[in-house]
Amino acid sequence: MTQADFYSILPILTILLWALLLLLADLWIPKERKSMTALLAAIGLAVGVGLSLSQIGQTALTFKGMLMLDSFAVFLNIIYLVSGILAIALSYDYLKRMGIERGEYYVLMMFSIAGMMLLSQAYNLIVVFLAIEFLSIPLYIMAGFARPRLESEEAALKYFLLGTFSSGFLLYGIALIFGATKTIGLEGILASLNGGEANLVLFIAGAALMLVGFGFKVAVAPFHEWAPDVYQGSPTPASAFMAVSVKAAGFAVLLRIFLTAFPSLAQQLMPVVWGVAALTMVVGNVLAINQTNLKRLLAYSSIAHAGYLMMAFVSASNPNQTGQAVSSMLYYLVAYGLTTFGAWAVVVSLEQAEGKGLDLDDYAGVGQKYPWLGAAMLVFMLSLSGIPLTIGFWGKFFLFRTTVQAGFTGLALVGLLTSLISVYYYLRVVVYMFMRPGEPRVRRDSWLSLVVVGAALAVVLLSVLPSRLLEMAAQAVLRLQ
Amino acid sequence: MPMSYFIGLSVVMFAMGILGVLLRRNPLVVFMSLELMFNSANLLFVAFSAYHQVLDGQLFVFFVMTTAAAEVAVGLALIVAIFKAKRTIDLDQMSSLKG
Amino acid sequence: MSLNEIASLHPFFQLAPLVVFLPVLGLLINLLVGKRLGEKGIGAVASLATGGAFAVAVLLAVGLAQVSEGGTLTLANWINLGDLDVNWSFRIDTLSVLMMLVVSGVGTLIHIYSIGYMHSDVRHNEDPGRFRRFFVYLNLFIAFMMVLVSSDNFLMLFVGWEGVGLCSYLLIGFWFEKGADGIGNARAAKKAFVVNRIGDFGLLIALFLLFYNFGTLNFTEIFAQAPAVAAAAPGAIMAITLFMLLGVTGKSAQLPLYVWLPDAMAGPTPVSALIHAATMVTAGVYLVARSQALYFEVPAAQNAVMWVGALTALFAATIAVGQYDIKKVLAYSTISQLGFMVAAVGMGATVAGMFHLTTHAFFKALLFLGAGSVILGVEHGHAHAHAGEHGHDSFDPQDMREMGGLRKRMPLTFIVYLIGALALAGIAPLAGFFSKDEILAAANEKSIGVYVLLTAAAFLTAFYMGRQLLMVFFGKPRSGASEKAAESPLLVTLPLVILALLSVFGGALNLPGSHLLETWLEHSLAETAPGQFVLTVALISIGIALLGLLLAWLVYGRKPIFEKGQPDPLRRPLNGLFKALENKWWVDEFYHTVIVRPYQSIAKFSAGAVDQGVIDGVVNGMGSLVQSGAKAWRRYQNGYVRSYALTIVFGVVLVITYLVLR
Amino acid sequence: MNFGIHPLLLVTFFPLVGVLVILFLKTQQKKAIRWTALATSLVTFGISLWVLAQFQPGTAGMQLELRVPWLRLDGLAIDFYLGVDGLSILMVLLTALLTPIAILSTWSAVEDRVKGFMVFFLLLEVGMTGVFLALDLVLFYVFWEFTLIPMYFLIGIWGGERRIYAAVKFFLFTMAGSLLMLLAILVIGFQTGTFAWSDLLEKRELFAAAQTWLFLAFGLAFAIKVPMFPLHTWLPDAHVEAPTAGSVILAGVLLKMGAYGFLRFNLPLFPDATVRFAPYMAILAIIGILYGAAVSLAQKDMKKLVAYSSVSHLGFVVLGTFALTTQSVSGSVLQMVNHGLSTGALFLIVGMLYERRHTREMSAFGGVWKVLPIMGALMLVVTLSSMGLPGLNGFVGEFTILLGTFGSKVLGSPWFAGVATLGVILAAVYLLVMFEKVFLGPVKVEANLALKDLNVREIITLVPLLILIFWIGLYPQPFFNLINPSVENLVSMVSSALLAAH
Repeated sequence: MTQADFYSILPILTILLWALLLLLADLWIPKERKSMTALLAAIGLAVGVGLSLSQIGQTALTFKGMLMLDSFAVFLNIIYLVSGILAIALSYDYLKRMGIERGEYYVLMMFSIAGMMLLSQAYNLIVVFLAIEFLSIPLYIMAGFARPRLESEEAALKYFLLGTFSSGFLLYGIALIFGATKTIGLEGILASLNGGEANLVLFIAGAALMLVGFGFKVAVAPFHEWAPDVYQGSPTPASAFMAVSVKAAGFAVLLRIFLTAFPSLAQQLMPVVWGVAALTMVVGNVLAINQTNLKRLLAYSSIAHAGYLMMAFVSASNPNQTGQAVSSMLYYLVAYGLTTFGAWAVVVSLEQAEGKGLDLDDYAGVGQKYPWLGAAMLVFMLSLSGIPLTIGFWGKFFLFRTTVQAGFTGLALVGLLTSLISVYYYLRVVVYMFMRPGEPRVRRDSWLSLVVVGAALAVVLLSVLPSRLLEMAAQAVLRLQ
Repeated sequence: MPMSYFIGLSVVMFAMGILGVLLRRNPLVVFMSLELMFNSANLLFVAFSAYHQVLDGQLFVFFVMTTAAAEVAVGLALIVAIFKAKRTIDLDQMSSLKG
Repeated sequence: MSLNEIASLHPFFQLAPLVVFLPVLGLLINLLVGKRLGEKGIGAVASLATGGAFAVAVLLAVGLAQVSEGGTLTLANWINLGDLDVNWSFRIDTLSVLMMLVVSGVGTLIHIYSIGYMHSDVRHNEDPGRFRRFFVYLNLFIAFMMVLVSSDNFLMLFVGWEGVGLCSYLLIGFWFEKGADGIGNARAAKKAFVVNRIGDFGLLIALFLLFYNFGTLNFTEIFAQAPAVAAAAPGAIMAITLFMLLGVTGKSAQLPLYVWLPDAMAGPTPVSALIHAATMVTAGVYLVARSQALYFEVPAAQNAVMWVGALTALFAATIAVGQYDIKKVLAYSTISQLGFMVAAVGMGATVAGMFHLTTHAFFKALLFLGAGSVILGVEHGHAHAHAGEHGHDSFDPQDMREMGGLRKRMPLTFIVYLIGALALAGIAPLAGFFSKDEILAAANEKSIGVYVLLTAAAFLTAFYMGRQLLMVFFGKPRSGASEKAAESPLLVTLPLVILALLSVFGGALNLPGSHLLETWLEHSLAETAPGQFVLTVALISIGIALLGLLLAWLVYGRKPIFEKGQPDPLRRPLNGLFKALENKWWVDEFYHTVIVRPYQSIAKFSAGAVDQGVIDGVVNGMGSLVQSGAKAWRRYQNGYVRSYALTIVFGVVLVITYLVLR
Repeated sequence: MNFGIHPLLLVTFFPLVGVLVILFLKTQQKKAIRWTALATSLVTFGISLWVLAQFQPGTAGMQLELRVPWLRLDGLAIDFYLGVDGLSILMVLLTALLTPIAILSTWSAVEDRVKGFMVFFLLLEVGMTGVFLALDLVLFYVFWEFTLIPMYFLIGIWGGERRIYAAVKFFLFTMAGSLLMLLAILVIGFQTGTFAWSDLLEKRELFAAAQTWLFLAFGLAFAIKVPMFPLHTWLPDAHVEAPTAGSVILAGVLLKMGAYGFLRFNLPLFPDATVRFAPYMAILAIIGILYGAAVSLAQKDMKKLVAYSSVSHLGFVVLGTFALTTQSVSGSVLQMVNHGLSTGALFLIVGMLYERRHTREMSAFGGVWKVLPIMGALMLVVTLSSMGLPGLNGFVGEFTILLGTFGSKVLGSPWFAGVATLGVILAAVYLLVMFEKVFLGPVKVEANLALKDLNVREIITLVPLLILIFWIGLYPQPFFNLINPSVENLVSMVSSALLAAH
């Protein structure tokens, strides 16, 4: 292992080591002081952010071509780490309230983050597979973390079974690709494809199966059905974490593999992706309109947003637009992540024990009694529906722009029409909060409030000056091609 | 033996795995079916590895086996936990979350 | 022309804007400080304002006598938009000044009359506060009428045209809580406005056509170009004049849009006299006279105008025979007389038309005011006869069947009324004789058919006026109210006397031989046919008038009538025909069934079935479609892991199949 | 005079100052909140007058331009670009005028959650002014969408019984249109590399091929907002449920955004498509005129009646816009103002009646002129203005529109104007019926006898509108002087497309 190798995985290693040490340290932290664990975990993630920041602008192919460190990976790593910190801020009080405060929770989260970071740097299909499993297994456990509750256990089992099922497809796909190209390194695959030595039938079948595997992770239709159940059953902060980080990780690897290694395949796969994107937007948005459980509603919303992100993936198949597509996808991920975390934070602050406080009816009167919380949720809902003066608008703007420029106006149209549907159910939340009388019960917690207010401010302020973030997203792409 | 035999066998195994997942209600059997799917992939890896004369595939199989083991560990733990609470492990009973 | 330029023509001409601004000033004073002035003060301000306008009109006439071409004073650039350039100008020529004189002259008298009339009317109707409002409206009317007649372009004319319509609306609905079912007056007002709007629609289209064919709306420029445009686009001029005719039928109550005028009698009587007899309704006649140059280019349109006028004259006269309401008779008579005027201007006998317009203003105002005096007297009598009784009974002070014998109780009113009636009937040498004769003479020359129609109308006119005189003033009182009726106060009778004098001597304006009016008007009008005096025509006309009066006496004068529910003596001999007359040929009912009802149904249908049903239904339908789709789809999200796995497999199969088959 | 801040920036964003102040006030300090809101909006009105003072009436082009790069990225150039010309100056003034009036009208009508109400109201003003001033398509879209949110809340929180349905319908309808507009904006931006209005004018050849679709996409958004038949059904619902002040602004300003959008974007950017679609748009507009009038007649609720009358009135505006003559387009712009004034006043009066009787059913009234002489007189003036009586503002607009339409070369037939002129008759019918049912006749309902006439505050809310109603009616030329140069420029720009077409 060279120094460059070492340096390229330094953040991952740090997180892993930190998590292991925390697992040990947790044994000595008394049960009523578990906030200590949370804090330590957050610090660890913050250290990870610092280390990742130091990697900005670097490009290195390490471990004999198995890992790639580039600004794309760094950008995503920071997203995972920050979302981890936010998830901890959400979890800390929540776990205590629900009586499921155990130190392993944070450790598992850190493992999962390490897996995601590995995934974003993966440049070899073995690493890809391992990283996916590495990030998934802790999540299966986290989903079932509210253990005595059956819903949580059911969610965990469903997630686990279906996750493994989809891993089977992924694995089979990898095997086929290996068969087609004689290699499992991305560079090798590319070379083999360009050299025309690859068996295309096997290759396309393999790529399709891999697409299914990743599609499951990011919850696009028709591989999405687990998501609402799992998000609803899991502890809420874990759902938030999944909704943001796993989605980001899934898209990261999709981009990485399909754009780096299979660019010549883009044209052939495009119609499939097109269909998947359109179907996802329709399914996610249409199924969301009748939901009354907020967690479920947000789950469907996250499916819908996966559809929008898929749109960028479609656009990327146009070689002239690849760069822009990727940068707009990254931007959208940030916008979506920030907003979603805010929204889930609001859900967390209203949730009561035994799954109470999650219904739309429980939101009646929030706007009147807690105007700031209401305003924040309003901002999040508007941002999710893509209304201007929120970061969500710019996200959609760039996404649709890319789609239009890449020549997929029809898909953009589907996206626009479905986002009209989405307005309906996002507004329904607003209606309940502001236009119906009620006596909502809200949990006050400073960390939670910080996330809510911070996210709301960020969502608005970043929309007034959108350039900086977009530039960062654009730079992150440069090394990808 | 021609390569297609291996592929054919592997596809059949994979399909059996899928059918097992789709048809069985006992999670333990479903686990086994999942293992079958994994192993059909493994078979493919090994076969291709031999066919192409590269070691990558065989190497892959080791990793797959380990991760599969890890997954089973988690899965079994979940089943035990659920059995403790519900006294049944029928998968079709696990449908309170829906809609 | 600017103020200085016009002053250099004649110093009086620069006063022209005052004809509009004096009434406006009057109404503003009354509006702002009227409450403190008291009734006398309000009346004085309003009358002075109108009187002032009359004085200005007289001065303008004096000026015109010296500088007969007149001039145009431009006050402001009203709308200047691309090619459209419209000024607010005052056109001072003999035609407009004649109209000003009639409007403000008769107007002043009616203002004075109203002071007395409204004094008791507001008390009779139990809202003295509305006295001020009445005079505000009246001044507003004078102002708009002045805008109408003084305009030098069609747009400002239209402004005045609709403005007087508004005043008509306000004044018809003056007692907006009265009338049939309490809403009758308001309905009548609305009807007047809407029917007039139909006419205005025609006028608007005419304006548009004028603008696009002439490039301007200015009178002088249009009339100068008329022959050239007529040669280039005869159809256009035809369309313009016919659409204008639609406007005329609205405002001047001609067939088929006359229906609003009888209902307009719901307004207080001075209003009927001023607006619905003497001035506003003649605006249509003025319009045709003014646009003479256009009509001369298209004889067919002229014929149309003429026939409309002649038919209206006869048609309305027939209805007047069957009415019992003292004002309704006069209303139909007005329609009929307007028909005479319209026919006259249609024939090209513009001077005759304007002549009749002027004399008609005198005697019809006189008749209405006289009728008002009668009504006041009867109301007074009713109040006395039923003193101490409470509650509203269904007594109608305008029903002629409840009158009779008023000759003795209201002698002055009787005399002036008689003069007015005879003038209307066309008995020489009263004013009406000369003007009507001139029209008949022209008709005789132009078209025998029209002549016959008009003569028949003249006969009926004499007949129904005779009928009215006999029913109101002769015989025995038929109710307590008419028994106790009393003469009206001086403020009411004084204007009557003046108008009576005018009705007697008004004929002098254009006596055969002197042709004063004709020489006056020839400066404004493109062509004036020299007035005719045909002795045979005159004799026939007098003869027919006398015959009509005689017949009336035969039917209504010899024995007491209308005793206790007895029907009209004509009922039996005419049978169904009289029923038709009584019911005004069922025209209102016809319009109601053919236009009003269907439109209401369309409105209901559009609002209900179309708007809420189809259009909103589609919108909401799309919403519920998505909703129900969502509901159905949710069932596939059934919570079973195996089913989820199946969906995944399904997706895989789909993807693979697509890729393989592609 | 110069405050160191660009006047357009100031006029757009000044209400935010009020929002900030209000946010620091306590919920219970209703009076202070109201006064702050009123003062802010009045100052904004003052600023708008200051803008007017700096405006050069004779110039056709954009004035007082402010253009700052907002977002620059590979091939993407979004500007913060404001400017004013003859098409927008009156709209800005109208917005700035109606806002304080509407706020004043809420003095006693809104007692609940005053703070939120005023915050939303001032935010709404920012959005509306921004829409009229924005010259960058993206910025325009941002403001355009932003206006939705406060209005949505105004209807949804302070509205009537079915307010939620109405608010959501309003939001979704408008969103449906504007999403397509967003798509069109993206296409334009892609093909030209800019979103700035003035640059697009020069580069419009670049997207000329896609004109049809772009026109339709923009047109749909604007047609929904106007609203044109058959996309109007959100309007009656929104109006009926909205609080009075909301209705005033909705009818007075928000609807104009659609008509303004046509003028600002559809006509100059897609001239060929405009010429091609003009007859169809005109037909829809005419259907709207007649249909709106007919449906108005059948209404029982006063607000609904006035709402449908807006469909009819705005039909004239759209008709004039697509007749593409100097007179008709200038008339349309003026008619937008007129409609804002007269319909705004109508809604105010209906609101005042509602405050007194808590019903808007016409059958609950009748004869109230006798009880409320001042209100009756003012209502009469406003009604007449609305039906286009000469001497009042409505006539000037309708006449110029119809006159211009009659000779329109683009439409090519006088039938359009001829049929549309029928609307003048129908307007008289439904408005007079309303006036009759509410104000005329005898007082039939006991409760109406005790009604109190307008108080000073209510008169003050109406007087500015009445002054303008008379002013425009009696002497419209100053207004046309503001509008006309820009309109002539616009018309000649589009007519060159017409010439090319033949």
